Amino acid sequence: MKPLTQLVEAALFSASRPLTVEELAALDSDATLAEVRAALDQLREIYDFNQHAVELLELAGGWQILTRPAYAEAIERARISLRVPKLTPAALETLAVIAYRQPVGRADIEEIRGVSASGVLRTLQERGLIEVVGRSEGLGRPLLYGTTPQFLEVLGLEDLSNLPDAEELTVALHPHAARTEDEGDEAAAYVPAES
Amino acid sequence: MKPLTQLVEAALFSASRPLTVEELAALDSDATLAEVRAALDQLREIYDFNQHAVELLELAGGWQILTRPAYAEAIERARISLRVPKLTPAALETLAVIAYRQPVGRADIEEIRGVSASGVLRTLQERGLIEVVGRSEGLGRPLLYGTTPQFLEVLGLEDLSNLPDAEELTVALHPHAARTEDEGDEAAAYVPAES
Amino acid sequence: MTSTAPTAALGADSGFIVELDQFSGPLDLLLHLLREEQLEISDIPIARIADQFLQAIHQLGLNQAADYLEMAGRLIRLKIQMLLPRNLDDEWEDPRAELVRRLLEYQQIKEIALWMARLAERRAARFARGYLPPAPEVPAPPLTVDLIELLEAARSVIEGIPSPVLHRVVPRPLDVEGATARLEKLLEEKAEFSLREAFGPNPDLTSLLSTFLAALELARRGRLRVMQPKPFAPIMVARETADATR
Repeated sequence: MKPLTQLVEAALFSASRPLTVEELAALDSDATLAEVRAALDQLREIYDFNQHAVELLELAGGWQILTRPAYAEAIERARISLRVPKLTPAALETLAVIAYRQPVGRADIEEIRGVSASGVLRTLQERGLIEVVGRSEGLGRPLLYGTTPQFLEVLGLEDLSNLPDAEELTVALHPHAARTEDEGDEAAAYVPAES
Repeated sequence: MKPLTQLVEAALFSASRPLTVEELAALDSDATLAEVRAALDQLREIYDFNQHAVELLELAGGWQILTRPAYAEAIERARISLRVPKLTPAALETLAVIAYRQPVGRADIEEIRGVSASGVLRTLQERGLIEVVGRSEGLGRPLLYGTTPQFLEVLGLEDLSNLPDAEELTVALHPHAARTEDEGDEAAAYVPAES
Repeated sequence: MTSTAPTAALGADSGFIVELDQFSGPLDLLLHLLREEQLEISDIPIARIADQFLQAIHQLGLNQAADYLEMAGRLIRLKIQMLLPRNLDDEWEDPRAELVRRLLEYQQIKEIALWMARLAERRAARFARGYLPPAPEVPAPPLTVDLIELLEAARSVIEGIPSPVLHRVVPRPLDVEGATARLEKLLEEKAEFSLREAFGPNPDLTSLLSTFLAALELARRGRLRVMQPKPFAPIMVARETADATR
């Protein structure tokens, strides 16, 4: 193992969240981003080749060491660690609306789901899955919500472009919006906050 | 790597504390204590032989995977080098809201500022300027934040009553004095932290 | 039409059970009724579905759930609209169109939610490292905040609050001259003192800003020096001496 690979392994072991290539590059002032990427590749290969029970995964814009799914049941049965509780259908539906329509306000979420959203929005915010990304220009300047990196982490996604059939769904979710052909699918699925 | 060694690695990695041989044996009903010890030996040898940045150590309470001390300094340095020497306007504004409204929850901070506060709250916490002071009674029992003694020190204040214009600003930072039930008055429902 | 109501699966009569249990709202219940009857979303027999919907929420004991009642009202309104005589030569606008659109949209959301649930389950089967080493003792960074900054930040937050503001900080003219005089007097008395002394007891925003501006101006003119002996220490003001030029 190269020294930089060791350093990267130590840092990933010490972090509670995925670390970006930039954060890892800060470990060694001489290391370039390309070298850090090479170290990540080496580490991933070592874990795979030596059949470790952990693997290196890219998610939420960074890298994280996680156990392979095969061991979850035994670990949970032995009461060593517990899986995170499942999200309720209400939470999942609300997340789905926000993921595809962000930035989106409470009224739109409630219109789409047909139920009040205040409780579930608060829960999702406290769990760090969504955040306020701005305010609408509309009456009363309501808050607008978007998903967080934590949302990507919980789903194990690299970024929002991994959401399925973004273009198709977005068009269907905006039945009245006239879209031009040249709009890319990612741009259509995700509108960054203006703040 | 033997299957039991893999299981032991996954369990030790996911555990938040050292695990005893007995606890590890619960992972597999067929495994004897001697087999678990052999698996631990194999794992330790793999970490040493392949020069991993982590090592398997027997501590008072059992076995634990820990990063080797040699990397601690580099990781610490990386964390520091990623720090910005000055608080951003967003951090300052959040600090101001907390200073005048404490104890206050994230949702209220975001409501007032109109943008997400999660990143900023983490920064302020890491800097030791704010801390969690309890939980609201509200839905999801959100965390409540307040300023630390270090905050007073940094500003050269003896106590919070020395904050200038306290009355005026506290009122102004409570824009929705009459709150609806879904927002809840967090201050009123303040419960001290148990720690 | 009577035997299809999903009573068995729902049991209890608490209104909350809908959100927590089988249905996540009136649209979900509607979709369920349509599926049970194998009906097309695009051509809903409103009269029938409206009756079933009412029966279902009655049986579920949902009478207190506003979201369901609102949908029930909508369905009854639609039922009446469908009964109104149509003029065949006119372009007939299907009163169900809006409901159809919402149902299709919601169906899609449900699909995505299901997909997300599967992903989340897969991810939950992977554990991150459980033990996290204590955060390293980091040497204190240089001073990053002072009272003036904090006050300005508070004001900028207040200015950004969109709803009717109950109280506005009334700006008073700064008294930089007075503060300058106060600082000069202190400089005569002492070679060095903390900026806090110059603020005086319980300073308000105006006097803080005035003092700070005065100190900066005097520093610019080479009359005093603003220092901070160590990070987080109080800001010190000292007489400028000939050799120290900064």
